[in-house]
Amino acid sequence: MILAATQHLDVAQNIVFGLVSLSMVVAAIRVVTTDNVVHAALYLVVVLAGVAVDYVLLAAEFIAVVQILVYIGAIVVLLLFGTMLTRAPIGKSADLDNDQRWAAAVVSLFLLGVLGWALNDAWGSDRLPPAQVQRTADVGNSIFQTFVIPFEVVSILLLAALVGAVVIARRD
Amino acid sequence: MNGFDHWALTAAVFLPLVGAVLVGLVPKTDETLQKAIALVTSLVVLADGAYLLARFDYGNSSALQFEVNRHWIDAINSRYHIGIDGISLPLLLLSMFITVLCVIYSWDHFPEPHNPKAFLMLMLVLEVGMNGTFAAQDLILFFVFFELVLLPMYFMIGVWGGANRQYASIKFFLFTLFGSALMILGFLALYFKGGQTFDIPTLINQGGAIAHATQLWIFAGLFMGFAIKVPMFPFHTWLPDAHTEAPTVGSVILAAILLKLGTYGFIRIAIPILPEAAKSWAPWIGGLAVIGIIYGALACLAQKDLKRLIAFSSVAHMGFVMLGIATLTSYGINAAVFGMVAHGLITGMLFFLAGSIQERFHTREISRLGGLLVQAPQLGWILGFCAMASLGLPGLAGFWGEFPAILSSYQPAAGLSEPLFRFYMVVASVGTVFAAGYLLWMYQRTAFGVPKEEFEHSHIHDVHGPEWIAWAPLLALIVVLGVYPHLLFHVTDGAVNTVTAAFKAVGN
Amino acid sequence: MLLNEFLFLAAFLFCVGVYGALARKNAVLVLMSIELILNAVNINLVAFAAYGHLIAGQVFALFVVAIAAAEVGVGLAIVLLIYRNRHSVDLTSVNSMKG
Amino acid sequence: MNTLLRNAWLIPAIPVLSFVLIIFFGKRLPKKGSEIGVAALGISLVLSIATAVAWISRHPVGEGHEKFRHAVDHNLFTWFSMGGTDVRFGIHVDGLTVTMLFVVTLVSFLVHVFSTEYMKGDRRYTHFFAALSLFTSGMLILVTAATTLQMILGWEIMGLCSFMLIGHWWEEQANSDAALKAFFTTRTGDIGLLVGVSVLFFAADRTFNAAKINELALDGHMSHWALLMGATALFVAVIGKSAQFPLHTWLPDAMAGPTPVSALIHAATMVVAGVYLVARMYGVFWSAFSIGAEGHAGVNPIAIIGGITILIAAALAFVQADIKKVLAYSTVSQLGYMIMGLGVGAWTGAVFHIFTHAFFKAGLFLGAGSVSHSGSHHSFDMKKDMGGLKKHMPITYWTFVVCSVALAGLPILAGFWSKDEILLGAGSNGYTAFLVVGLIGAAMTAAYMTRCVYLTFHGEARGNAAEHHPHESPPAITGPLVVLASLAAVSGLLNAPGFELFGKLNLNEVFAHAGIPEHHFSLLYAGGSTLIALLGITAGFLWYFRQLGPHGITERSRLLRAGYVFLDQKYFLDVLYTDYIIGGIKGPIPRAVYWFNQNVLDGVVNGVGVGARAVANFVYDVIDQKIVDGAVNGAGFSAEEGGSVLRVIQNGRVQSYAAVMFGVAAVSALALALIVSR
Amino acid sequence: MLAAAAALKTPYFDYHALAPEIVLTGVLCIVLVADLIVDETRKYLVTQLAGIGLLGSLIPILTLAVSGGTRSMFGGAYVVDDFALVFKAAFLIMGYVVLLMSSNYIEEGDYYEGEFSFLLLSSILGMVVMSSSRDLISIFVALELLSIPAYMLAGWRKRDPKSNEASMKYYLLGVLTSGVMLYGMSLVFGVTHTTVLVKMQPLLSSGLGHQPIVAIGLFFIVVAFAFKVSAVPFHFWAPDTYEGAPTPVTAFLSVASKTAGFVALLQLIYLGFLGRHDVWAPMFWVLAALTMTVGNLVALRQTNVVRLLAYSSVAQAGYILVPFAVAGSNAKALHSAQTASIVYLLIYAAMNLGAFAVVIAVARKTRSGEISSYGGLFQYAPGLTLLMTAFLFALAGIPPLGGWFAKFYVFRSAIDAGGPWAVALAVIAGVNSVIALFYYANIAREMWMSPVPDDDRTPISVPPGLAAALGISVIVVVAIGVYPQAFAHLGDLASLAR
Repeated sequence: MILAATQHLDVAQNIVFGLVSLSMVVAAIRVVTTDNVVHAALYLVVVLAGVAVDYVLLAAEFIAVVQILVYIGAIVVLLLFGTMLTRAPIGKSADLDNDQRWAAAVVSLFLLGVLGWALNDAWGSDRLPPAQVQRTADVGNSIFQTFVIPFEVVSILLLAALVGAVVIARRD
Repeated sequence: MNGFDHWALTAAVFLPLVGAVLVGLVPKTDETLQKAIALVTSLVVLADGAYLLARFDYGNSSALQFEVNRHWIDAINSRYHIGIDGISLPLLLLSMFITVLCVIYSWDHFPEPHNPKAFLMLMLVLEVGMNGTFAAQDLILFFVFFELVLLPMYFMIGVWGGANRQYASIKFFLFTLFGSALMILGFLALYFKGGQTFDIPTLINQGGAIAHATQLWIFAGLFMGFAIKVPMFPFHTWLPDAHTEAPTVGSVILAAILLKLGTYGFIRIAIPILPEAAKSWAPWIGGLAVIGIIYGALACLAQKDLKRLIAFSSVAHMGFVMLGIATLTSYGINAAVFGMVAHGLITGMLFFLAGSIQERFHTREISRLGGLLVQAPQLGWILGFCAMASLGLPGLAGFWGEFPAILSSYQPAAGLSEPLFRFYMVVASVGTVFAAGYLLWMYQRTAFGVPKEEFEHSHIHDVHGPEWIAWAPLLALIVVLGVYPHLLFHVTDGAVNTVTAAFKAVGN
Repeated sequence: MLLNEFLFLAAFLFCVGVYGALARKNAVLVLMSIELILNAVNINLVAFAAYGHLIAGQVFALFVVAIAAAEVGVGLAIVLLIYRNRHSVDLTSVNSMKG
Repeated sequence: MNTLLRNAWLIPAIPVLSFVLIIFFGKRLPKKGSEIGVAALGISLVLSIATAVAWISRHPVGEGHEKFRHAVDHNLFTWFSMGGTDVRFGIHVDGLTVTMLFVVTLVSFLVHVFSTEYMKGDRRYTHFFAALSLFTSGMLILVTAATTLQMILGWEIMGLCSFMLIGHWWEEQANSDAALKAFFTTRTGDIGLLVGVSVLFFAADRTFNAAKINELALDGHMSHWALLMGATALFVAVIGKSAQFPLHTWLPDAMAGPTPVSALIHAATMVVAGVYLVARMYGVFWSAFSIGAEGHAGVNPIAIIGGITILIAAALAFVQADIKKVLAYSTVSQLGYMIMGLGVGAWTGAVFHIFTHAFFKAGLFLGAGSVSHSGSHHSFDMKKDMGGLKKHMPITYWTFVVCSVALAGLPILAGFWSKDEILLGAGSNGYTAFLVVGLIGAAMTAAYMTRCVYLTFHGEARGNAAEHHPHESPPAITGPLVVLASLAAVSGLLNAPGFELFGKLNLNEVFAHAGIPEHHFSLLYAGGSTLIALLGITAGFLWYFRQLGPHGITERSRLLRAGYVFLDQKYFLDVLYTDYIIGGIKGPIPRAVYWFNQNVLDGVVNGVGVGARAVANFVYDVIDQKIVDGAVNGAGFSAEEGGSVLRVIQNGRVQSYAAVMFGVAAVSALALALIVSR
Repeated sequence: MLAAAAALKTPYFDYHALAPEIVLTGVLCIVLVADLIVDETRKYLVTQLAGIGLLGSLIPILTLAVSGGTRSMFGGAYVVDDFALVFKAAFLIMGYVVLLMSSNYIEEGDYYEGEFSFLLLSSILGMVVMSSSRDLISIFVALELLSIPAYMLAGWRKRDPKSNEASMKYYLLGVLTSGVMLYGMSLVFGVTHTTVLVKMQPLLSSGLGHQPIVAIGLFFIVVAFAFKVSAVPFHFWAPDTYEGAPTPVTAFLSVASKTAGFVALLQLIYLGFLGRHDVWAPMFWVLAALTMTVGNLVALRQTNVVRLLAYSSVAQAGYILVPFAVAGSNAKALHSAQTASIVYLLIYAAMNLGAFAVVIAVARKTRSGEISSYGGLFQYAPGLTLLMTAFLFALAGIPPLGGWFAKFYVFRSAIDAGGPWAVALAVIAGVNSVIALFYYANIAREMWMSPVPDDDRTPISVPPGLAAALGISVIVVVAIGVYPQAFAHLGDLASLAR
C-alpha cells in the first residue's frame, strides 16, 4: 500500500521533475544565448525557480524557500540593477557573445560528456530513498552546532563584502 | 691541543666576514681605513693560517685536525663539522695567501667604478666561502660555502669587469649554478643511500656500500657540479668569458682558488665516497681531461687576447689535474693537489701580470703589444718566468703538477684500462709541448721584439711597490715549491693515501 | 526517482554556466552564468543530502547560497567600478595587461 | 777523497748560486756580474778537477778488463715522497760523470772568459752571464744526477737557457723565432723523456734511480716490452735534444744566439745532453735494443738514426755560407757519430768523442766568434765578408786550423782517437754498414772543414773583411782559443794505445757486469780512417781548384805538396770525388737534401706550428665558440624563445584564460578518471 | 517547541582554541568602528590599530603553543594543532608585514585606509580559519573569506583602470574556480557522505574511491587551490592581477593568499585524500613541472618588475608543488614531502615580501615598475640594492640566503621518495632553478651594473613602516640561510602526518 503510494508519488514526481527540468534546460540555454540582457535575467529566474522546485522534490523545503528569497528575491534583482547601472541596452544587442563561443561550446560539451559518463558510472541507477523531510530545525541545529564556525565566518564575510563593495562601488 | 685550536679553524673561516662587516661600517669616503681594515683582516686570517700550519700534526696528515663538530641543522642531520687534513691544508693556506696578495695588489689599482668599500667586502666574503669550502666536512656545509663564492664573484665580474662583463658574469653564475643544482641532488642521494648523514668522513666509511648502479648516477650528479667548476671540457665555456671580463683581482681569485673548488670536490667527496662509481667514471674523466689539455692548448693558440689565453690555459692545466685524479692512484692525486696549488700560484700570477699589462697599455690584444722587455723589463722577465713556470719547467712549481700526473697515468688504479691511460699519458705529454707553444708564442709576441708604433713613445712604468709586494711571495713560492716539492707532498701524501685507500686493496 | 536525474540536470546546468562564463562578453551575463554554476552545485548537494539523509548537504547548500549572494554583490561592485572608468562592461576589451 | 766525490753536488750548485747572485746583484757590480760567473765556473772547474783526481785515486775492484771503480751514489735529501715512494735527490759520480764535469766546467769557464770580451757593451751583458751560469748548471745537474727525475730537471733547465740565450737579441724577430724553434723542437722530443722516465719508473719497480734502472735492465728483470717502450721514448728525447735526424733543424737556426752560446751549446751542454743520456742509461738501451746480442747487429734505431744524421748533416755543411752554420751542421754530424757509436756498442768511443769533440768544437766556435768579433765586423758570412784573414789574425787562424784538423780526424789530434774508436766498435761488433757510413762521414767532414778554413782565412778579403780593418782579438778571446786548441791537439792521447786511461776510468760496474765489449786499438782501422780523412781534405782542395780558377791552382799545388805521399791515390780520388761525390754534392744531392731539409723537415716543423695554429683557430672559432659555447647560448636562447611563445597565451583576456583553464580541467579530469578506473 | 529548544544544544566551544580567531574578529570590529570615528587626517591610527591587533592575535597562539596538544572540535571539522598554529602565526606575521608595507602606500595614494585595513584583516582571518579547517564546508567558507576581500583589495586603486582590470580578472576567475571546486566538493560529498576530511579519507582509499567520479571530484577541488597558488595552467590571473593591483596587495596575494591555498592543499591532500596518490601524484607531477617551467620561461621575457615577480611566484609555487607530486610513495617520504612544502612556504613568504617591499620603496622615487628604471640603483640607494639583491638571490636559492634551504628541502623530498619520476622532477626543478637565476640576476645586473637611466640620483626615502618590513624580511632570510634549523624545526612540527 505504502509502496504503491510511493510509486504513485514517484510517477508524479517524475512528471513534475521532467516538466520542470525541460523548462530549466531551455531557460538555462536561453540565459547564455539570448541577445537581450534583461531577457537573460528573466530566463535566469525560470532556472532558479526550477531549482527551487527541485529542492521541494528532494524534500528540502527550507532550502527551496531560501532559494526563492535569496536568489530570485535578491540576487536577480541585484543583477537587474547591475544591468541598469551599467546602461546595458535593454533591448536586443547584437554582440553579447565573444569570438570564442565555439571553443566555449566545445569545452562545455566535452565537460558535459565527461561528467555524464562519470556520473552514470557512479550512480547509474541508484534510486533516491523515499522522501524524508529534513526539518528546518535540524538544519538549524546543524548550523549552530557543527557548522557554527563557518556560520560565523560567513557573517564576517558578508560584512566584509558589504564594506568592500560599498567602497569599491561608490563614487569618489 | 690548546684552547685556541678549537677555534682556529672557525676563525679562519669567519674572520673575513667580520672584516667585511667592519669595512661595511666605515663611511664610504674613508677609503684608507677600508683598505687598512681589509688588509689587517686578511693578514690576521693569514696569521691564523700560519698558526694552523704550525700546529698541524704532519705525521698524521690523513686525520682531520682542528676538528669542530657541532649542531647545525638537526632536522636534516647536518652538522657544523669542519676540519682539515693534508689535502685541505695547502689549499686553505693558498686561499688565505692569495686574498692577502689581492688586497695588496688592489691598494691603488681599484678598477672602475672604483668603490673600494664594496670591492673589499666582496673579496672578504669570497674568502669566507673559499676557506669554508676547504674546511667543511659536512656535505651541506660544503654546499653552502661552495655556493657562497658565487655571488661575490658574480658582482666582482659584473660590476668591476670589462666591456662584456654582464654577459660573462651571468654566464659564470648560470653555469656553476646548473652544476650545483645537480650536485645537491647527488648529495641528497648520498644522504638517503649512505645512511642518512651528510658527514663526509662517515660517508666515506659507508658510501662504498651503495649499489653500483646507484653510485653511478650519484657520481654523475656530483661530476656535473664539480666538473663545471673545474672546468672540464666541454663545460668550460664560462671560464674564458669570466676571466677575460673579470677585474684583475677577480681573475686571480677565480683562477687561483675557485677552480680548485671543483677538483677539491672530486678528491674530498666524489671519489672517496663513491669509489666504485669513480672507477667506472675514471676512464671518461681521464678522456675529458686529456681532451681538455689538448683542446685548451689549441684554443690558447688561437687567442688574440692575453687574458683569454691565460684562461684557456687554465682549461689545459686543470686537465692535468683531472688526469691525475682520474688515475685514482696516490701519485695521481698527489699530483693533482700539487697541480692545484701550483696552478693557483702560477696562473694567479699570470693574471696579475695580464692585469698590470692592461693597466699600462689599456689593451690586452696580443698583436698590439710587443717589446715589453724593452719598456718594462722587470715586468717582461716576470712574465717570462711565469710562462716558464706555467709550461711545466722542472724546478718551478708547475712541473710537479704535470709530471706526476703523467707518471701516474702509466699505471692507473687496478681495474682501469692500462692501455687507455697510457694513451692518455702520451696525449698529456703532447699537451706539454702545446703548452710551451702557446705560452712562448704569447711571450714572443708580447715581450720580445720592439714596442709597436702606438706605444713607442708612451711611458710604461715598470713594476711598482704594491705590485712587488703582492708578487714577490708568489714568485718565491713558485720557485721554492718547484725546487723542494717535499714541502707540499709530505703534507698531502698521507691524506691522499686515505682517499685512494679504496683502490689500494687491488695493488695500488 | 533516480539520483542521477538530478545529477544530470545539475551537470547540464554546470556546463551551460561554464559556456556562458566563457562565451558571454557582457560582465553581467557572466555573473548570471556563474549563478547557474552555483545552482548546479546546490542541486548536487541537496540531491546527495536527500540520497544519504545528510543534513550537511543542505547546510552546505545554504552556505553556498549565502556566499553566492556576497559574490554577486562584490562582482557587481567591481563591474560598476570597471564601467565607471571605461564606460563599458565588455570583458573582451579589458585586456590592457598581457604577456 | 770520498768526501770530495760525495760533495760533487757543489759543482752544479755553484753556478746556480752564481746565477742567483748575478740576477739580483749583477748589475750593481763593477763588471756587471761577469766576474761572478767567471769566478763561479773557475771554482767549479777546480772542484771538477779535484773530483776527477779523487775518482782516479779511488780504489778499483775486480780483475783485468773487469776492473772498475764503484760509483758513488749519494743521497742528499728526500726530494719528495708520495704513495709510499721515496724520491731522493742525490748525486751519482762515476767515470762518466767526472769526464763530463771536467768537460763542461772547462768549456764553460773558457766560454765565460771569452764572453767577457766578446759580449762587451751588450745591452744585456748581465743577463747573458746569468743565463750562461744557469745553462752550465743545468748540464752539471744532468751529469751529476742520480735519478732520472733530476735528469729531467737539468735537461729542461738547459732548454730554458737555450731559449733565453738563442733569443738573447730578441729585438729581432728572427732571433726569437729561432729561440722558440729550439725550445719547441727539443720540447717535442721531451714528450719522450716524460714518457720514458715514467715507463722506466714503473718498470724498475718504482724508482727513478738511474743506476738501479740500469742494473735491473741488464739483469733482465724488466719486461722487454716496457724496456723497449722506455728506451724508444727516451731516444725520442735524445733525438730532439741532440739534434738528430729528423729533429736536427733547430740547431742551425740556433746560431741566432751569440757565438759563445753556440760554443757552449755545441761543445759541452745541451746537444751533448742527449748523448750523455744514452750513455748514462746505457743499460736500458743495451737491453732494449739488444745492441750487443748476436744476430741483432745492424738493426737498432740508435745506430740507424746516428748514421743517417752523420751523412745528412755532413752533406749540408757543404752548402752553407754562414761559418757558424757549417760548424752547426758539423756538430750535428759529429753527434751522429756519438749516437751511432752508442748504437753500435762503442760506448767508450762515444763518450770519448764527447770529450774530444767538446774541445775542438768549442775552439772552432770561439774561433768563428773571434773572426766575427775582430775580422768580419760581426758578420758570419764566409762568402761575403771573409777571406784572407789569415795574415790579420794568426792566433785565431792557427787555433782554428788545429781544431779543424782535429775534427777532420788526422792522427795524433784528438778527433782521430775518438772517431777511430767508434769506427773500431762498429766494425768489431758486426755493424759493418755503419763502419762504412762512419768512414764516408769522416771524408765529408774533412772536406767541408777544408772548405770552411779556405773561405774564411784564405783567398781574397771580401766584404767586411776588406772594408773594415781586421785585427787579432784581445787575450780574453785568444786565451781560450789557445787552451782549447791545445787540448784538441793532445786530449786524444788519453786513450791512445798503451795508455787507455780514459776507458779504464770510465768503466763502471753496470757495464762491466753487462759485458760491453772493449776493443783495442787497431792499426787497420786507424790507418783507414786517417786515409779517409786525408782524402777528404784533398778532395776539398781539388774542388776549390776547379771552381776558383787561377787562385785555385795555388790551392791545388799546395795541397799536392802537403799530400805528396798519397800521389797514387790522387787520381783515383780526383775521379771519384770530383765526378761523383763532389759533383753530386755540388749539384743535385745537396740541393735536394737542402730542399728536403728546408721544405720537408723544416717545413714539417714549421708546418706543425702553422698547422697547430690553424687547427687551434678552427677549434676555437668553430668548435668552442660556435658549437660548445653555441650550445650553451642556444639553450639560453631557446629558453627565452619558449618564454615568448608561452607569452602569447597570456593575451590579457580573462575569458581566454578561463577557456584554457576549463579546457585543461576537463581534459585532465577525463584523463585522471580513466587512469583511476583502469 | 521546548523540545526543539532543548535539542538546540549550545555546541562545545573551546574558547582557548578559538582565541586567535576571536581576538582577530574583535580587532576587525574595532577597526571598522574606529574607521568611522577617527578623523580623516589621522586614518593611520586605524592602520596602527590593525597592526597591533594582528600582533595581539599572536598572543593566544603563543599560549596555545605553550599548552600544547591537539584540540579537535566539531567531530574533527576544526582542529587546532601545531600545523594550524604555525600557519596562523605565519599568516598574522605576513599580514603585519603587509600592513607595514602598505601604510604609507595607501596613505600617500589617498586610498581608503580604514577599509583597507579592515578588508586585509578579514582576509587574514579567513586564512587563520583556513589553517584549522578540516572539513569541506569550513575550507570553502574560509576560502571565500580570504578571497572576496582580496578581490576588492586588488581593485583598491579605483581610478587606475589597470587596478580595476586586476580586480575583475581575479574576481571572475576566482569565482569560476570556486564554482568548479564546489562542484567537485559536492561530488566527493556525494560519494563519501561526509564533509570531514579525516572521515572521508578511509572511504576514498577504499574501493568506493576507485570510481572515475571521485577522481574528477578530487581534481575539481584541487583546481581551485591550484588557481589560488597560481599553478600553471591556472595561473593566468596572477601576472595581470599582480601588475594591476596595488603593490602591497600584490605582495599579500603572492605570499599570504598563496600560502593559504597551499595550507588548504596540504590539509586536503595529507588528510582527506591520503592514500589516493594514484590520483594526485600524476596530477601534481604535471602541475609542478609545468608551473616551474612555464613560470620561469615566461619570466625571462618580462620587463616589468612586478610582472616578473608574478611569474617568479608562479615558478616558486611550482617548487612547492614538487613534494606533493612525490609524496605518498612511502610513509617517510610523506613526512619529508610535507615538511618540504611547509618550510618552502615559510621561507618563500619572507623572501617575496622583502622583494615587494623593495619594489614599493623604489617605486616611491621612480614611479615605475619597469626593470630598466632600476638602472644604477646601487649608486644612489646602496642599502635598498643590497636588500633587493639579497631577496632576489634568496629567491634564486643561492646560499647563504634563505632560499637555498627551501629548495634543498624540496630536492630532499624528491630524492627521499626516490624512483625515476621523482628524480626526474627533481632534475627539472634543478634546471629550472638555473633558468630562474637568469632573470633574478638580470634585475641585480640592472641595479649594480647599469647606468642610472635619467641620471637622477636623489636618494630614496624609506618610511619607517616599510623599513621595518624590509628589516623583518631580511633578518628572516639571512637567519634561515645561516641557521636553517629554526625553520626546519617548524616544518617538522607542523607536519600533518607523522
